[in-house]
Amino acid sequence: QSKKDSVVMGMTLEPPGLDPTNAAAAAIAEVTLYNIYETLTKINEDGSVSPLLAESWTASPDLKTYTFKLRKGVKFHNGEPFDSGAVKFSFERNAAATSTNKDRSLFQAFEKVETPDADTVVITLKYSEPNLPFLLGQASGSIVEPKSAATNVTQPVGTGPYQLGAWAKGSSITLNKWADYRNASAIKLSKVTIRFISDPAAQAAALLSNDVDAFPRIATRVVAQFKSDPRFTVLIGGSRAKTIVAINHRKKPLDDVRVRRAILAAIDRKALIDGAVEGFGTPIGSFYTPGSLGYVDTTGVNPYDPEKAKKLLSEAGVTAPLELSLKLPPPPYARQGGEIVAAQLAKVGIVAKIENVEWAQWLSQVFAGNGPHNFDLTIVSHVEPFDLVKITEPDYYLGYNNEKFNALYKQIVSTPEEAARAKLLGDAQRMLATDAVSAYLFQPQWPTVINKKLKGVWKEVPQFENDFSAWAWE
Amino acid sequence: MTMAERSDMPLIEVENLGVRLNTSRGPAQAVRGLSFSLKRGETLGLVGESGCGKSVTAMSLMGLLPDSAVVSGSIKLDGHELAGLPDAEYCRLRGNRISMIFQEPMTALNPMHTIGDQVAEPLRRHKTYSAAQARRETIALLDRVGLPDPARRVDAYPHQFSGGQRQRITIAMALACEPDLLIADEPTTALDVTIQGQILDLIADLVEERGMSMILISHDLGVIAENVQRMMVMYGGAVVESGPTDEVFRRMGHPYTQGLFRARPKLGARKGTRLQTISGTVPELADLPAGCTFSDRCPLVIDACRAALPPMVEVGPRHGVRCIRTDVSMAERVGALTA
Amino acid sequence: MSAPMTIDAPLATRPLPARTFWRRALRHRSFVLGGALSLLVLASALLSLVWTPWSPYEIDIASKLRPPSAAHWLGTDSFGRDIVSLLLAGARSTIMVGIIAVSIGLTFGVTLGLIASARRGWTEEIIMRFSDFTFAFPAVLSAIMLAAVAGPGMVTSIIAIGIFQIPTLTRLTRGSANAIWAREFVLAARAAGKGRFRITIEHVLPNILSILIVQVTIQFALAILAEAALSYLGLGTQPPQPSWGRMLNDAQSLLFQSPMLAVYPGAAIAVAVLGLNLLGDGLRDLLDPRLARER
Amino acid sequence: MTAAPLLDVKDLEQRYALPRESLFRPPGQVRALNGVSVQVAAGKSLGVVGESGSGKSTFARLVMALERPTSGQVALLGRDLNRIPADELRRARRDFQMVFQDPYGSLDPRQTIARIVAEPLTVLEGVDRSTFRDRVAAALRQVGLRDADMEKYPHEFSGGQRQRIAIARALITQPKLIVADEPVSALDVSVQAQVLNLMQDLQEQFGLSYILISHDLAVVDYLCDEVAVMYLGRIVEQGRPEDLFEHCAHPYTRALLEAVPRARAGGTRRRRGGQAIASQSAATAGCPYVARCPLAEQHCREALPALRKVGEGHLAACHRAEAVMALPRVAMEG
Amino acid sequence: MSVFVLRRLVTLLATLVGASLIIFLVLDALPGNAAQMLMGADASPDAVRALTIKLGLDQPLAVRYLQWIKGLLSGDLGNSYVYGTPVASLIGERLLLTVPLAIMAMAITVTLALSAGIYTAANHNKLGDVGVMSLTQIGIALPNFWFAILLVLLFSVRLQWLSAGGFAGWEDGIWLGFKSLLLPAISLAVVQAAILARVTRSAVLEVLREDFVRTARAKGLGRREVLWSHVLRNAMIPVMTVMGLQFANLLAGTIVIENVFYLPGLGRLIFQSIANRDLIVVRNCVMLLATMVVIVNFVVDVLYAFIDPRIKVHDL
Ligand SMILES: Nc1ncnc2c1ncn2[C@@H]1O[C@H](COP(=O)(O)OP(=O)(O)OP(=O)(O)O)[C@@H](O)[C@H]1O
Ligand SMILES: Nc1ncnc2c1ncn2[C@@H]1O[C@H](COP(=O)(O)OP(=O)(O)OP(=O)(O)O)[C@@H](O)[C@H]1O
Ligand SMILES: [Mg+2]
Ligand SMILES: [Mg+2]
Repeated sequence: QSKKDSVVMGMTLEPPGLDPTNAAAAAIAEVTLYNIYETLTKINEDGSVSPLLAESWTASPDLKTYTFKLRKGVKFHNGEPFDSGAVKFSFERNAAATSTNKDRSLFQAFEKVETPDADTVVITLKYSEPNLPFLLGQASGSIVEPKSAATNVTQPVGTGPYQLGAWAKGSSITLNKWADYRNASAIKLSKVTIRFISDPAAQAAALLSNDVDAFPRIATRVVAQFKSDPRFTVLIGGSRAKTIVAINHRKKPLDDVRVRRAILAAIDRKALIDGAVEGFGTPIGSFYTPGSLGYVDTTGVNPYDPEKAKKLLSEAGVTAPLELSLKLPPPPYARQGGEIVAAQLAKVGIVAKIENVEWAQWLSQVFAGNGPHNFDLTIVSHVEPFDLVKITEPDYYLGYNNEKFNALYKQIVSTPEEAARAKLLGDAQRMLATDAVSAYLFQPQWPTVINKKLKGVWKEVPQFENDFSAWAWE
Repeated sequence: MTMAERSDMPLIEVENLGVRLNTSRGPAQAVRGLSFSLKRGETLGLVGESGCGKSVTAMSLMGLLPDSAVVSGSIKLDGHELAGLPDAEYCRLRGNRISMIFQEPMTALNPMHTIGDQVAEPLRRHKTYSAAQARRETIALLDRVGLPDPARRVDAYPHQFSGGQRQRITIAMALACEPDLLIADEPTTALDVTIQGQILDLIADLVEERGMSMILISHDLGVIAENVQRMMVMYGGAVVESGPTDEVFRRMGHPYTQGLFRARPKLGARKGTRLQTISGTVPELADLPAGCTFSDRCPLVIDACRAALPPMVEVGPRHGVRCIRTDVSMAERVGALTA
Repeated sequence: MSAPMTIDAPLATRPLPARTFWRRALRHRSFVLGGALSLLVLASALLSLVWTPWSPYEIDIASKLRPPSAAHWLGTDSFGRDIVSLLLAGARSTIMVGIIAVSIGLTFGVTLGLIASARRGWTEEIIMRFSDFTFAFPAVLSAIMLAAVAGPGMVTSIIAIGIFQIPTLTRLTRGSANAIWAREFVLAARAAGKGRFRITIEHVLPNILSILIVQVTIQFALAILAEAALSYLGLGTQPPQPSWGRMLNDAQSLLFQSPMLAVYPGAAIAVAVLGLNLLGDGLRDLLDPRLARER
Repeated sequence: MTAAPLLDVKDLEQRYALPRESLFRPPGQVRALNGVSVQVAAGKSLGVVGESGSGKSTFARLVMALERPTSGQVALLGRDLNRIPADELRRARRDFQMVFQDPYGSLDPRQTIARIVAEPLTVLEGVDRSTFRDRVAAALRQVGLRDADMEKYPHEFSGGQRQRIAIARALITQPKLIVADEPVSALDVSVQAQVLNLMQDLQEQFGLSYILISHDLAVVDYLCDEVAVMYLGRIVEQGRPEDLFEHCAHPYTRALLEAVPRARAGGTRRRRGGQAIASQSAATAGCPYVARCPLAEQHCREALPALRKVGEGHLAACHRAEAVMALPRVAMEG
Repeated sequence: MSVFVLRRLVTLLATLVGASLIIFLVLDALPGNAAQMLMGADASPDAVRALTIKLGLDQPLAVRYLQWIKGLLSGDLGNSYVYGTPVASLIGERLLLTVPLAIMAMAITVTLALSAGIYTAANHNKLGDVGVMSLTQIGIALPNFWFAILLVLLFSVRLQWLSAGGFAGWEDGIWLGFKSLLLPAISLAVVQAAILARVTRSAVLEVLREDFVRTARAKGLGRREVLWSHVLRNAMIPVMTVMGLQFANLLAGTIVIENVFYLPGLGRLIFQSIANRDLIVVRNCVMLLATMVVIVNFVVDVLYAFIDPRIKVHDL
């Protein structure tokens, strides 16, 4: 029997197009990042940053200027050479007024992008950014080729080891190994097929019937049975995501910290994690995940205590029952978690009326920066790493707008030394926890189920990505 | 068996036929104690009001009663017992040796098949004709029953024909295999008099030509009078009078036969005359009166009538009447005729 | 014996048609079985209003996915809720969706069908094309669109299912009403001077009623299944209100782990639909004039 | 002759369009009635006989104002039924009612007898409930049914009784004219006799007029003062029954008479030649009966015969009426 | 051309125009828009605005409607907001699955239903009749998505004969595509077949009561021959009506089964496109569905005329 060199991977959602620089969907990154497109840096399994298209880099002491040395002899799929011009083009394209890049604000913070020679890029920022190498390892920083950039949505051209083979819309995407890849011999799989399966039972069935060899971020509901099945390996990885019950500070009486604390005290995180994600989560007490720089455990700030919750409510002068809306977007963590949250809140006299909404509705009604922010409570998982900055934005959906916190955040980003920054980050976490800005629930763990014989699949997933270059059959 | 012997032997012999049906009101005796025999070339008429069991009798001869029906007595065709014959064997007889023309020409034909196919069906089945042969024969048959331009119209569908034409088509179908016995169940009830005349002509011609035996069912005394040699009058499932047609019309013995005869409006009976009616209504099969089935409506009824079903009384040559008061009724009959 | 009695007896002592109907009905096997099953569902729904063994709303994660026991006769679901209680309370939404959706379908479908057959011509043509068009929106599709506008929920799904019922009932009504319009007693009514409206109300409608009743039981069953399908897509009844469709949806993802979880609501739906179908079959037989000709 | 007739029908024509098969050709037509004129005097009855499809029922529907004629007029007591406004027509309906052929089909199976019989009343006037019942009861009694029957349903009655109910419905408004389209052809001989007797009694009692449609000559003969024979949408012969049946002047009438089977001893059958049925849609120049007529001449093929007087109150539309009348009488029964 | 066909065409067009208006307005009422969806949660408002303008979503309602209709008439359905590819090809790909799936499901439905219906009618009130009819009762009562998962459990997980879902496409051979549609087709068909079997049975029983059946028997045909040669065709009219409705339903209403088997069908395209607010796709899909259903109904009416010689197309 010849050695298998192809893999079928399952994915919950289909990407809407294949250009990660102009649309936000995580599914785009899951298909393209490090496979079709490459970035200057690569974020590794453990969250560390290593060279990719950039061989090395240096930062100025104020963390405002970064100089990247590019890898030589790299070509795009269409034969065009990769050089500093492509990098400059990509970054400026992302910053343009018409850009729809999800991290446009980051690229707009670039004061200038200089290309002293073909393999050197110098980036000067408007403010100091300690995490720039990490941030440029995200899919939004993918380097594209100027001539083909416009058609990347359907005919992606990058420098990665794989090329788009076929895309049967609604069904599957096939990636074929690119023979001219600079390190082609190290790439084991010549073909990767990605199938889109959203129904949890169908996900399990596809694995069980050997239709699919690997399923990253599979629905937590179906994982249990694979743990005991010798044909499969179950990998449980952490994430940088934070699942929270967001509270709208703009609504009365939610502007009262006692009411928010009461909400937090009413929620039993442990039960919720068990019920909503089958235990695949680590409790968090603030908007920050374990394993990140300066993490402190704040879960004890607002512990589960229904009696206290009732007391807090009456202190705040709220007459029970307090009726609140709870808007739930489609993912299971929200829908199932919402049911549990509602039941737990009910016990302390808060009636949370569940309203299931689509993402489109959620975005426009709850989240949109200029939107009506029409909600009391909602459950959502924030997957962006390092997104404390959002809380400082004045029209962020939470409506927290605390000057003290904003000042603290300014201080954090302008502190180059890690230790000092870590301490300040700890303060920020504590401030968010004490103010009960949101009901912080858990950091989700992302289970991946793979065929036992498949090796090289990452356990930890710091961001949405599947690095096929490391995958191989035993 | 020589030819002479055969023609002397009755073709069909029915002995004490009884049919029990499952109606919505419980089991009912639809036919009781019916006996007759018919030689080749003989014709027999069956008269009676609607619901008296004429069609059920015909169906029992054809073996086409519903599964739930219970048949007693015997039916012999050429000496072979038909009652209880397996369906497969009966199928070989139906349409071949016994065939039937049905009451309703409008519904007796399958609306989805061409008339040619329908007429050819018995030929292809019983005579195993080829398609071409059957078609030729079908055209000839349709021509024979007087359907205009049969060669062109064999491929037409029933709805493209008038009622009279449809009835001819069913006749062609029944005659296709030159049966020994033809049962015509009210072949003209649905038609107007001019077409009725044509159809009856046609049947009579065929009976004469081919020496078939025929049972003609009708509730029109006029039709019976003109078309059959012998007749039986049925009431409530039983034969109440039977005999040669002329004899019966000359001397009607049963009060029911007389009533039927008197009740019909006669051409030339001018305005102002009253029709004589039979009082009461036709009883439901499921609750027929005890004794004589006509006793409830009979003007001559006496207690003895209700005691038991009266026996057949011979009142003339081969003329029987199932009535114990023929003395009175037949005396009265004289008066009735002159009225 | 009974003949003289019926002549002079006051009208009231004559057995009413209704009573003879019930007498025959009670002897009809599938009617009785269907009726019993339907009553069972109805009784569960009513019972759940006053009593369920456990609260169908209370979540107890610690005791989730328990096998059947003395405390929880059929075990617990993934949130630790008692299955029996959920089944009882779920009957309520199921019946509600069924009744309201079918009522919507009946009201519009029958009205349109009657108008089409009373007016014929272009009116009929337009109504029938309109009904074709409506038919292009299966309940699921209209529910998705409606949910996107008005948010998902019981009301949305009821309306979507109701709309989907309209064309079927329109077609059926028009077809059978046309047959009634061809009957001689309608001509008699016209000769008596009645207009189309009166004929429709007084003659056509009563005569197609039995056909409609039978169809309604079928439509009811379809509505229950549609509600289940919508719940599967998350568009049906919303939490915390229990419904069989939601239970099924919930169980679907745990099918490999706790298969029985999907069996209970599946069986409940089957029982309800089965009951209604048998009831419909029975009604058809009972209302068939060929079988009902009993004096 | 002098008094205005109860019913006056003039030049009634009715055409039905066949379904259109082509956009560019005019749709085909069925000429169901081709200019029928007839008068019925109060208290007198008209019988209409004819072959199936000759337009008898169409004639009945037009007289009942259930359809609008293509041309011609129907006047009842001097009022043209097709000109008067709808509500006046509705009120006028009390004067003319209809009895249908099918005693099973013409009664709504889901209504009680009381409702069925009261039907013409409910439309006509705001009668209150008690007089309502009284009138229904009276009508039922007139046709020989009992008050107790009011709450029953049609299926509880026999065919003859049902036809009585239908007659009661027609009688309840005390009409002057009853149009009966084959009222007895679906009934058994004995029941038929009961119904015919009843109709005759009612006529004597109330001075009704009937338009009686039938294909049974004997029935018409029994009940009517005058008979019209229709053939392909035309009246081909009209007159008193005794004149018509004893000295028929149209070959079609004669064919009808000859075809009637005689119920008597020694009845032998008379052979008739095969006859084609003429088309209704093609308008031919000559006599429509010419194809079936044993006496047809060249003239018959060329000119349409008009209805003309052949005797006292006896009209016929035949060029050779005299020749037909000269033929030997058709033997009558009894 | 027959007047009937013309009249049908005119009303058909009018229906579609009305339909297009309703569809457009309903979809426009959906909250949220494609730009927002594409940009995701963390996008900046002006980036979203930029995309809105790029997609032309800022134009007034009437202009967009007319643009759409103009596009429809000229055969240009525009590009999907989400995929960026032409809507026509997007829908075309889905039809390659949806139409064969509908046909397969219908074929299975008809085979099962007719055999069961005829068998039970021929054995009316016998044991076989009662047995098969009980089965159909259960068949009607099964939620089809639930049944689908059971099929997957058996045939894909346990026996591993067929894949658990997905669509293999037709390029790698008809057989592969066929195989991948087998389970979905069966799960769609079983419930429908149960309904159709009942319709068939009662239609056949109805026809068996007709006079011409007796005529055929009187010609010497056995019960079975009568059933096949005389009864069936007559029973087809009511059966066809239901079949037409079911087929229309298969074109439009298989979203749930497509979900269970992760098939790229039209239903799921609509479902996803609504979620993504890719309204240009939704509009055109729904329009196509409406057209197809109206056409299926028309075809059924014409088929009546083929089956029943009494019906001519012009008097439908
Ligand atoms: N299949 C059946 N099941 C139950 N009862 C039946 C069946 N067929 C006939 N009958 C009943 O048997 C009786 C005799 O019916 P039959 O058809 O023989 O009457 P008929 O003399 O032919 O009347 P008609 O002149 O109306 O044809 C009727 O009361 C009828 O209702
Ligand atoms: N609504 C209609 N549309 C088209 N043709 C019609 C219509 N009504 C009647 N006809 C045709 O008009 C002719 C006369 O029909 P009518 O019913 O008046 O005949 P009839 O003398 O009553 O026949 P029957 O004795 O069979 O009842 C027939 O050829 C019939 O087909
Ligand atoms: Mg009969
Ligand atoms: Mg008529």
